[in-house]
Amino acid sequence: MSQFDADAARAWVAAAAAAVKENADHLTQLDSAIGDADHGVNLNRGFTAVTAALDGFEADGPGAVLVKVGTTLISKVGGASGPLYGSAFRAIGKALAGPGVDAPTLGAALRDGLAAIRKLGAAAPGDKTIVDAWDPAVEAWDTAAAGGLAAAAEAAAEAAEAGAKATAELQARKGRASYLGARSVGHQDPGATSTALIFRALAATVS
Amino acid sequence: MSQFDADAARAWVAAAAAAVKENADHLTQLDSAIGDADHGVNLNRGFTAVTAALDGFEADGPGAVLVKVGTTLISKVGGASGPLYGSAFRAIGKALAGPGVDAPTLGAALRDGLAAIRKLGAAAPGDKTIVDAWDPAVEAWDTAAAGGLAAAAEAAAEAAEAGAKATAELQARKGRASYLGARSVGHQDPGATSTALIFRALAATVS
Amino acid sequence: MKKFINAPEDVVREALAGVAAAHPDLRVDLENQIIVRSDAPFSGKVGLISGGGSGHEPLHGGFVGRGMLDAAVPGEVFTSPVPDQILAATKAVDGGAGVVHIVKNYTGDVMNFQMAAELAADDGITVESVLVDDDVAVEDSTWTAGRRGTGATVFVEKIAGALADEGASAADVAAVGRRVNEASGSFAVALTACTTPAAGKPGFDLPEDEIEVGVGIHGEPGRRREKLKPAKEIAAIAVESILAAKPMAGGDRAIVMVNGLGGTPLLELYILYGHVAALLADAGVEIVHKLVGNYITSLDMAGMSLTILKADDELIRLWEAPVVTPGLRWGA
Amino acid sequence: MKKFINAPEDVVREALAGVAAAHPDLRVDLENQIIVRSDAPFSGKVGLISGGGSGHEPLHGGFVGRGMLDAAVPGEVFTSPVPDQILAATKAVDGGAGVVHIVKNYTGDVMNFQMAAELAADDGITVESVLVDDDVAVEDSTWTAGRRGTGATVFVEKIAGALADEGASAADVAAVGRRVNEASGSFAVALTACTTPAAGKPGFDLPEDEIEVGVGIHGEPGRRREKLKPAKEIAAIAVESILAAKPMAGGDRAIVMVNGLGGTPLLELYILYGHVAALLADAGVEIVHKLVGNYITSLDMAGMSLTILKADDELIRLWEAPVVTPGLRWGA
Ligand SMILES: Nc1ncnc2c1ncn2[C@@H]1O[C@H](COP(=O)(O)OP(=O)(O)O)[C@@H](O)[C@H]1O
Ligand SMILES: Nc1ncnc2c1ncn2[C@@H]1O[C@H](COP(=O)(O)OP(=O)(O)O)[C@@H](O)[C@H]1O
Ligand SMILES: [Mg+2]
Ligand SMILES: [Mg+2]
Ligand SMILES: [Mg+2]
Ligand SMILES: [Mg+2]
Repeated sequence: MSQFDADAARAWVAAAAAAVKENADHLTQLDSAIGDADHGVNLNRGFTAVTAALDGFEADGPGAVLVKVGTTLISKVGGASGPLYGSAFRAIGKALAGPGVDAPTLGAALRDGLAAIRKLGAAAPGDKTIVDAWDPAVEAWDTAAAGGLAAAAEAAAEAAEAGAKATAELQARKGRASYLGARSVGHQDPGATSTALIFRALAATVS
Repeated sequence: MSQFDADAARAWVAAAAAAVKENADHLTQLDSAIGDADHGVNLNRGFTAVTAALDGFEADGPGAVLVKVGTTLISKVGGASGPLYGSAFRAIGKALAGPGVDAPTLGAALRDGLAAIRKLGAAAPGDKTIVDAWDPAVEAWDTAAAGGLAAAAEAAAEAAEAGAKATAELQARKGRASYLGARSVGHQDPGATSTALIFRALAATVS
Repeated sequence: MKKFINAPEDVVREALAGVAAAHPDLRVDLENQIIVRSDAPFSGKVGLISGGGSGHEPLHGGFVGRGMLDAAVPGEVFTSPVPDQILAATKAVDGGAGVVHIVKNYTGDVMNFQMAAELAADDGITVESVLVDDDVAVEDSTWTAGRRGTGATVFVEKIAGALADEGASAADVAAVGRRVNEASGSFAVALTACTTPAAGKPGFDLPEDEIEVGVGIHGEPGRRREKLKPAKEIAAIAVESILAAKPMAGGDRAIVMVNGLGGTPLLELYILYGHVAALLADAGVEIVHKLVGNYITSLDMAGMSLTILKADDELIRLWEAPVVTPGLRWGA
Repeated sequence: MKKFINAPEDVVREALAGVAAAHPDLRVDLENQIIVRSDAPFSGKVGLISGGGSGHEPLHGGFVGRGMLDAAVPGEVFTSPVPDQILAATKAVDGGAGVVHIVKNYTGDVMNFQMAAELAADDGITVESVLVDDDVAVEDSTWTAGRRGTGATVFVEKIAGALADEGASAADVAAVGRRVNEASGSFAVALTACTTPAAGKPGFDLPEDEIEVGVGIHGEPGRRREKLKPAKEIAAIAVESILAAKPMAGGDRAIVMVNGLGGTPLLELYILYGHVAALLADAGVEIVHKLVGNYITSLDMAGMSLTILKADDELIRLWEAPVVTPGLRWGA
């Protein structure tokens, strides 16, 4: 795939929705350890609504699809992850003009998504949040972008997965897990884990 | 022992109090199965108060001691067993005139105790209550009374124990266990069990 | 067992000390273990008292105050109070017009209140007793100690309290109480057993997928067990059981209580109430008033009870009358 | 998991249907999932709304009514509501004098209310926000998302609601709300974890002899575990933690809430209240008002929270003002 178009965006979201559904219990269990046991339920509710919202939705390019995804997540998920993922998808979508984009352009859009997350949540890398998977993912994407969509997305997915895994060592400083102080160490962050799922879904879509 | 006097009455009550204390958990567990898990606690609270009430209490005969026991049980136990045992001891005490009584007289008094229980609680033999231990006990006492206090009390204790054991087969028709209907079958009645303890304490005292 | 207590034997006494600290409108007599309106007795007004084992809070202490009880007599946990306490409360609220005892139908309660009433009569106080036996889960009263007194107690205390406030005689206050009891039915379902402080472990073992149907409020097991069911079916079991014992017809009016047994969240009670309201609407019954919350509990038991009172104009008027107690308050 | 529910995903919607059936004074918008006073909006009166995840009942829906909230916005269980709901509630209560949002300090709540406030501003509605962050168990706010909003929310809703009723401006209503929050501290202790319908099992494992000290109301584990202790010591931990963070001096006056987290009997809350009252008396603090009961819960969690508000004449006057809601009612 050389261009990321509306169909690719739909395929990505469908793959992400399937991954979230399949891993919903796991995400909720992770959230149970250091949060309030709802992350999988939240995202699954959101992506189920997204799937319904995209059904029959007319879009002239990937941007419109992803803005719709973001808006739907914001109005269906709630909690911390709803506004964060919702704003991220809206920012990605807004950055994608035209019927299709190449790897560097999608990389820049994903970076806009990260910026939206950081602006809203004020989390820095190392705070044990979504940022700890998303930030290395966009870094890896940029480095690999010259190799095209498949290579960039694979690199990003691997980086997101590594980043998510590494959150286990961290002490949370943002979100609900932060209340645990040092007791949050040893548990992988649910939000970083769902971010890795979303990047893995993208890699599977554009491969 | 040929005469049951005030000291014997005190000794009986002390032995009963000790037996109740030692078996309090067991009685409560029995009550847990078919009632509300308080029979041991109730009687233990009552006999603890009785012990305190008799300390320094001047009595001219066993009657006064046992009336005091009954009054104290009524004002400290509550529940079904408080009024029943309290009235029984009051009736026994009231039937004992003078400084000491023989086996037939004590037997008649114990029968008055049974009458008080039956009048207040309206339970018949076979209803799975205190009556199912107390009734065979007084029957056995009367049969053995000619042999003296020790023989009568031993016979009564054995009959009370057998009666208590036999309540396991019965379906309760009075008290809290009656709500269980057929589900009360298979469990020994707590009140009949405590009655057996009280008669065993008497046998140990006069032997 | 995990509870916010110090020692099992001190639970009731210490809770009463807390009630005393929390409610200056109530006079707590720690020695006699009774809770009395601090402005009682009222000359010429019938004194209304109720009592029973502790562990059912806010019943009865939470219902002492204007328009409801003049005094409450809490026994030890799940153990009826003793005659001395009941007598002390009776004397404390007697304003010369007699005293009405509201007694739940349990062997222990009946005996102890009966003894107290006799002692009060010796002291020249007229006592009328209202026996509450609304629990339709107990079916054949010839083979049992009779139906248990449960949720209708709240209705009897409220409505009799309102009539007492209007200056009615002891006989009339008792009569309206009996009428409320007669017109009420209750049914309870437990998800878990409760743990008394003294026993230290649950009163019965209930497997993870079973419920106790027709449970009592003292941890007495119910009449049968069933598999866990959706809220909608549990509501239907309760409604149908009550209507079978206390039939209602289309056009009848009802006061309804969906009550939590202590460990059940309000969220679940509202789900149940929604189903109860729909079922009664289907039966053509109009719910004129309702309570949804914890009113008569069974310590920490997860469970619910439903009480339905078939009401008429007088009962509705008395229900609506002002009440100012820690547990129930409106109109003032 | 045993609960009176039908399906985990329907819990909030079905409970709202029950609320609608139970409280004709409230208008329940099932589509937007909001609870609004049926007589709102009031021209010229500030609209007061609050919301957050469900599972804390009676908070917030039980506090909608005269003298308290104009609307409540319940999210899914333990999940903050979404901006659309909050916006719908904001519009429903706007009487032209602006709307005040009472927001508990959790990342999700803050973000979603913030987004709704921006959307409302686009629609020309002025929104003031009061952030409640009273949970002193969260110590170093530079390393965390900051103190959580818990029990003080009830105080903020009551007192800001009373000032809104008096016709004050949105800025003044928000200011008094912030003042209440600033003057309040809360601390919670859990004996058991709660079970969300979606998770189906307890949020954390707590051994039979341990307690979770400084627990959150969403099943978030606390900051540390300790061995089970007598009620008296637990009360002391809570009082000392709060006074360390929000010092009070002899002669100060307080409004106090001993709150049950959902699975704890009232009997135990009164035992705790007795100890709290004694401890504050020792510190020379006068308790002028108090609540003992379930006001902000955590589903079926066995546990307690203590909230202490250092009150002045204005706050006490506003506390005493009439309130008519399902969960809190007096003076009318
Ligand atoms: N300020 C923040 N910035 C970025 N991510 C955050 C922030 N706060 C929380 N998160 C992420 O949100 C996840 C939790 O999401 P979720 O459980 O759906 O919401 P909630 O915490 O409201 O229950 C956390 O695991 C974390 O990765
Ligand atoms: N009507 C009755 N007549 C005789 N004994 C009774 C009657 N009702 C109950 N009992 C006895 O009382 C015992 C229970 O006593 P206890 O647990 O102390 O009181 P409660 O049932 O009030 O909790 C039963 O096991 C039974 O033996
Ligand atoms: Mg969460
Ligand atoms: Mg018992
Ligand atoms: Mg009992
Ligand atoms: Mg959440």
